[in-house]
Amino acid sequence: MGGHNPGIKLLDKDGKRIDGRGLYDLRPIKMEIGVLKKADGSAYLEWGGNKVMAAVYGPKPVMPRHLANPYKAVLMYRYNMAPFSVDDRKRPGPDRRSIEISKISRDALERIVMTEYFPNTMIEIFVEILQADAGTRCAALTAASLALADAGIPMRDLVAACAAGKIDGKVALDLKKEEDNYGESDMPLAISPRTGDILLFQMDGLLTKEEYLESLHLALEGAKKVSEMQKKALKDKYKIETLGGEDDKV
Amino acid sequence: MGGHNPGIKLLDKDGKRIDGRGLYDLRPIKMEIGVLKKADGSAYLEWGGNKVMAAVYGPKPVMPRHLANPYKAVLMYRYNMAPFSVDDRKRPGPDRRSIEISKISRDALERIVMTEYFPNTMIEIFVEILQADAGTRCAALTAASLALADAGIPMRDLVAACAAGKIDGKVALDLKKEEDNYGESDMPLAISPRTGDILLFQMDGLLTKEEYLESLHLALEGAKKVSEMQKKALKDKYKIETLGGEDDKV
Amino acid sequence: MGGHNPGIKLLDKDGKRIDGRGLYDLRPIKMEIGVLKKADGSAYLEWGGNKVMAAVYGPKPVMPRHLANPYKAVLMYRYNMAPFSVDDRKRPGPDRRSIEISKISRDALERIVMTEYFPNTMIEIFVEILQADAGTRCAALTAASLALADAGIPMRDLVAACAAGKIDGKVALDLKKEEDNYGESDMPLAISPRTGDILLFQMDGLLTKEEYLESLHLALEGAKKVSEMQKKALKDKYKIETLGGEDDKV
Amino acid sequence: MTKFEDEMLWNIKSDYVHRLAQQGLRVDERGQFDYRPIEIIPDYVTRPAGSAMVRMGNTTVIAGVTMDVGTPFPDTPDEGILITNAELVPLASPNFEPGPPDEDSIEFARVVDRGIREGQVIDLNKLSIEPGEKAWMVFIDLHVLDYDGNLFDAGALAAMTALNVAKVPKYEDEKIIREEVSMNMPIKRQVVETTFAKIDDFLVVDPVLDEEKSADARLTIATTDDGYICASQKGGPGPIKVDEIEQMIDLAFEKGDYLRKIMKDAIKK
Amino acid sequence: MTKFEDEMLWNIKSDYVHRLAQQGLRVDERGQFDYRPIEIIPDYVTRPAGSAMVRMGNTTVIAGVTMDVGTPFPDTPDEGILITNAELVPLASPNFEPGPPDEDSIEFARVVDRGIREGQVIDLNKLSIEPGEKAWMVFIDLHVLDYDGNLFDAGALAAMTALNVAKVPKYEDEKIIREEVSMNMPIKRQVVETTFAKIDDFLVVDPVLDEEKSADARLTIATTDDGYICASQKGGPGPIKVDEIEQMIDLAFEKGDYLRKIMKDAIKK
Amino acid sequence: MTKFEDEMLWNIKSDYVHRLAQQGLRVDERGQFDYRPIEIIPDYVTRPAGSAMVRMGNTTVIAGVTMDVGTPFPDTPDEGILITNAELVPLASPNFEPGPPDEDSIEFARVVDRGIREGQVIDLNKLSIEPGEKAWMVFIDLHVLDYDGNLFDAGALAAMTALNVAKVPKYEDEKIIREEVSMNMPIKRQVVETTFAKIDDFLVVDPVLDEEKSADARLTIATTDDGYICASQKGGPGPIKVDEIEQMIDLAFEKGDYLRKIMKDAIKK
Repeated sequence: MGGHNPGIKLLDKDGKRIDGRGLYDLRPIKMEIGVLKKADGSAYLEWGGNKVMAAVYGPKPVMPRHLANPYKAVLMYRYNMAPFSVDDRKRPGPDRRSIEISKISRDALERIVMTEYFPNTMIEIFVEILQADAGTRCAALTAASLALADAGIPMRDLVAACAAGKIDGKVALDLKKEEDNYGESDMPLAISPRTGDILLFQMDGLLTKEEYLESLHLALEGAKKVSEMQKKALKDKYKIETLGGEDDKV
Repeated sequence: MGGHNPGIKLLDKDGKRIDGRGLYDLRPIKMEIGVLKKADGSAYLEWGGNKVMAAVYGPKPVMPRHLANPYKAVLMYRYNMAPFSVDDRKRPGPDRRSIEISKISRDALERIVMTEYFPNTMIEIFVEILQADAGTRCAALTAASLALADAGIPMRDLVAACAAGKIDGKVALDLKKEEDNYGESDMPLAISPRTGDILLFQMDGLLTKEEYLESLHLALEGAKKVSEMQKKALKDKYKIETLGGEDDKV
Repeated sequence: MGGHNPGIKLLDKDGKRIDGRGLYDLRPIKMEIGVLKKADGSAYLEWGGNKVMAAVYGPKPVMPRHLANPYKAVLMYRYNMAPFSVDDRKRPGPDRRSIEISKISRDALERIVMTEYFPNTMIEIFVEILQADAGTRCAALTAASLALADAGIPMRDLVAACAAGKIDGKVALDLKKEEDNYGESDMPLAISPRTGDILLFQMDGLLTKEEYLESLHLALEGAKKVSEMQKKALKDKYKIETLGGEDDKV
Repeated sequence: MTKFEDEMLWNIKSDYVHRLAQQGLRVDERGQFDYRPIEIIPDYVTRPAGSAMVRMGNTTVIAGVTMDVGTPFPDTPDEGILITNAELVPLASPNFEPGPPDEDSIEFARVVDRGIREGQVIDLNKLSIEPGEKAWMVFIDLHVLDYDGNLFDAGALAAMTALNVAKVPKYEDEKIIREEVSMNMPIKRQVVETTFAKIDDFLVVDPVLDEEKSADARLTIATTDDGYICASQKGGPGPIKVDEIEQMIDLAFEKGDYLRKIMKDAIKK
Repeated sequence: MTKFEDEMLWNIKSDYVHRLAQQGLRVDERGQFDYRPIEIIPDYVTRPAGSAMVRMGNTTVIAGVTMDVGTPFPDTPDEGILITNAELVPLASPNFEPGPPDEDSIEFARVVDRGIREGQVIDLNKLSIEPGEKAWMVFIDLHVLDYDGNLFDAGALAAMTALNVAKVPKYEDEKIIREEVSMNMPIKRQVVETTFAKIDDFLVVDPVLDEEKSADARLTIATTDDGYICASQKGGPGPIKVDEIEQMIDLAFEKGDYLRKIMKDAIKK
Repeated sequence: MTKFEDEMLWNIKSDYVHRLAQQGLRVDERGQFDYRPIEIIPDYVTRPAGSAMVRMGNTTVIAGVTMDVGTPFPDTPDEGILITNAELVPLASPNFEPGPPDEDSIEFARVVDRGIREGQVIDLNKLSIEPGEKAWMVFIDLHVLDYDGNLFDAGALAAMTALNVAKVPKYEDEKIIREEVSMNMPIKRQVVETTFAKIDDFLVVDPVLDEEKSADARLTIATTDDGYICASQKGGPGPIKVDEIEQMIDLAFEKGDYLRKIMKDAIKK
């Protein structure tokens, strides 16, 4: 954000973006569920150039114990970038950005996960960004929802996320790295698709009220599309397992 | 300390100091009691160019619990400089100097506070140096005593502090920043005014025995003057509150 | 290791090493037992240019408590280099190398110390490298064994350690600093002398299978010699104390 | 008070806040979209290049702006550097603890930072000294003295006031001469932040601590004096609706102009 | 599961592993000296200069090789610098915890590092840029995604594959141009590591987690493609015998050639 | 011994120390103002530029002086830099714990440092290499091996002895040549510290650990060989009186001369 655009054109004369997408197109998304053996639930997500792995552990005993809540499970969320996920090596360990993202992502899931079913326990969500290409917090939260489902944690809904931004003066969906670096705004958002409730919401950049609302509605539509893909991925996974089960019976 | 005086005169031909004071004069001091809402007790102190805020919390449960003492309250003292309190930004967080000052200040208050009244609890004293102009540890301890009184913590006495130093070869009371930087010694001291007991005492610089004793007596006199101001500030505060109470009755 | 040898000859034309030793000679070793007052057991070791102090505390209550094991004592081992133990000042505190050495040294002692006699306690072993001249982990472990014996901790055997390496193409026992810096391999090893069991074992450098096995057998022989010295040191210490006891009776 | 008593007391308070909200009322009897009384003292401390104390009701924040010289970032070789830091010192609240910044102080610093950075408040090009080699670093340090809710608005206001009164010192012969001024801080835009709390379905501006802790969600919107929104941040576990966001944008501009006027008046004095 | 239940369960598992070992059997019915199925994906992630994912049974490790420019060490002014780091991120195992590297991840990083360093895998002289002033720094970052034992062999294999496919970027006008390649990573030797676990007196290669945790001792031997042993590391509280070491050396060379062949095939594709 | 037993035992010890003090006696039957036997071994370790071991009764401290080259502070461009660090390694006492320096080791380092710094022991101007660019850094590292009270006096004595025997290495072509000596450490003054403990109203010099822990207050006075006091530090919760300070100053000069003589004799040998 902030106009460090050294004369780079992000839209061509036909209004196409640098990877050929139209303004309102998502990047290709691939979801795999149940990919790790040690975690209670897991999901792997490719979203454009992003590669994201999410794992869920729990419900399990709370450590340290004094953090336990007698009314509900404690939710932990850790967003972490691998050192090799970006061009310049990222120093290992949490930085301020990761800590903030972890906080607002945990907030977004807090009332979706039925924590009241598991008092005095904790549910840990770990997301590793293996390759980063803008929009990682949305990809991470989307993958985390699938991992929670895979872990069999009861949820009120399946959280889906997407971002919108502004490039070369136009509002556009789902920015990639170069668009994010040289673009004019970023608005990541996560929703509960059943209700349309907004669970995670941030914006930075310079936007008029009109552009702001256009971004908001565009990101909402994007998140809904992502939600459909999540449902399909879960259904496919479920179908295969069910078929497998039927095979056994035959 | 230590003679890095690049030809700077700290006394003029009439023996006046750079801010016009005589050798044995204190800088102007202003005390306000009960200035913070969240703390159990608080005091704000301006002492020359120093601006200091002290707060007291407690008696409260000890965390972590294994630090609790079944015979008395545990006293905590944290002296902290705000990043903007000095010319070059101070990195946030405790440095070695702050840790040492916190230790000896806590020692100074340890037997003054009637900790035996509050077994298994802790009393926390926090002092923030908002603007520093030499003598901050004395200002901090003086403010802390007022905050303890404001919190209603029973004490054997009201600790008062002051420093003496040596500038251009003469012993002088209550050095300010430039005098401290280019002066030849610093002797901060805190007393229990009722008994004249010395509770905090340090010296650095090069002094003969005679200069040392002269500094000691001068700092003692300074602390006694500070003590008078403390009493007046408490009395004024008390009077106002009492008057307020009477107004209500009328 | 690794061939940064700037034309330095480590063997002269008669096959003698830079300090006059033959290929299979140990450096002079001096052992003192029970040299510290506060520790429950201690030993001081000079091994060539190495000066090493080991202390043992325990069995004592485990802190933090949740680390306690109801079946055996928890063993702690801390290898630490003093800042002045090497030419360039070593920053205080554990580095990655010290942490690794501490881990494998603790492993080496784990089944030698009869930890099963002291459930719910911990035994702490601290070794300070005061002066380093290659082979410090072997010297540390050798000293730690003596300190454990001095503390009266029951052990299945007295662990002894020694290293072998390769200099100027020849396998040699017990390298010193310059040989280690410009040599071609290092193989530290610790044994239980009664059984010949290998308890600690590492190698780095480029060795053929033949050189590797030659190093292994040479280091083993070295450790056995060190073991004899340990026994003698304990016997001398014991004899003196017994004599002292008899003197009292006379 | 034990932790258990503390939680009991807190539940009672939270129930009270929610019951009031259902009747459209607030704990301190304020109007739904009214700020608490605001006091701004520019140049509150004089060691740094600029400073301000802001009191918003019982919330007190000091901002200090310190200038140093450093190496510019490789991708912006001809620009100064902005660094924002916040310390929730334990003096300010029984719930703040000594130690390195936790997630709350990090979020606080980053939300204030984003408003100023994305709003392009400082003309960073004017803070270049030698392109690629040397540039001014602007440190904004937020120090909370008394914490009764809504740190974001109070902190942003303190930071903006401190920037407005800050002076850039002279830099000669590789040395900073703090006693001499080379220029005023180059300010391009006036940015303030407005924070809403949502308690059940009741939206309020400038929540006090009891409201903030009871709230289902929080939304902060940063606005500029030339009609832009330059940052937003939702917090809290509860949801917000699209139409609520639309309503809050309009209010944020209105409240933003109010805050900017107070700040301008305080600086003029 | 409570800590107590966890320990109970673990004791039962360990008994089972030992009972099997006494009959010469393994928990997953593998042959004594067989590796689990190995999958190697070179260039798994594309941001770094080189990368690889290795799956060894259910153990999954990613290695990333990142290039940066720094000052060479004073005693090797004309050589590049190798730095190896490992993170046992909590995603990979219920027993890994967030926080700075513990002794296990430090040992892991150092054992992989030693194989590569002592085996003189990288021609560090070719990574000098300006003697005494500037040289390439090669960061190897090991990221464990799924932990089912034998990190050392999987990590070394991932690191070596990543080095084999890594490209050194261009360096011009004091800047790294990551989009352009100046040369392949200069590789002199192919090093892999082979780890044995000793369960009672039963030696096995490539232990799964249950074997690793039940084992009395562990020995890792790094071999080169030209017949050298370049690193060894014993772990665990139990003893090993001289004749066991002799046996493991021969096996390490045999298994090393097997691993090198798999790696070569994976890279060729 | 549990923490509770430890505290019980400690109360008994403290009572004993106080009862003795009331009769003018000490736990080790020493005279009120006598030091314990002192042994000084200069050059105890030979890696650093200078070193010394000091045994004061059962308290053992090693000081090492290491030389490095760094950038002088901006306000003293033509002076070397003095840095003092202390480690209370857990080997020395059941009450020392591993980890970063705590308030006790920080106070210890700073009190030793102040004596040497304020006493202007080192001629820092002679340690300038290139004004404003390069100067010698003198690191004094205090390592406690056995802790039986009065670290300050033992540590200051070890540091001073190490400085007296320290050599400044050669510095050529931007490199430190540690094998060659350019000069002796430039020493201007001999400073030692004398510590008193006040047990009820009984003042003693050089307290052992049991006295130190039982004492109401502690006062350390650093004196120079040319008749100055250069540092003082009170510790402990109890008060001291003005007349007690006056008495201790005279004793500090007397004891200081005694310590300086022992040090001189030890160095001469």
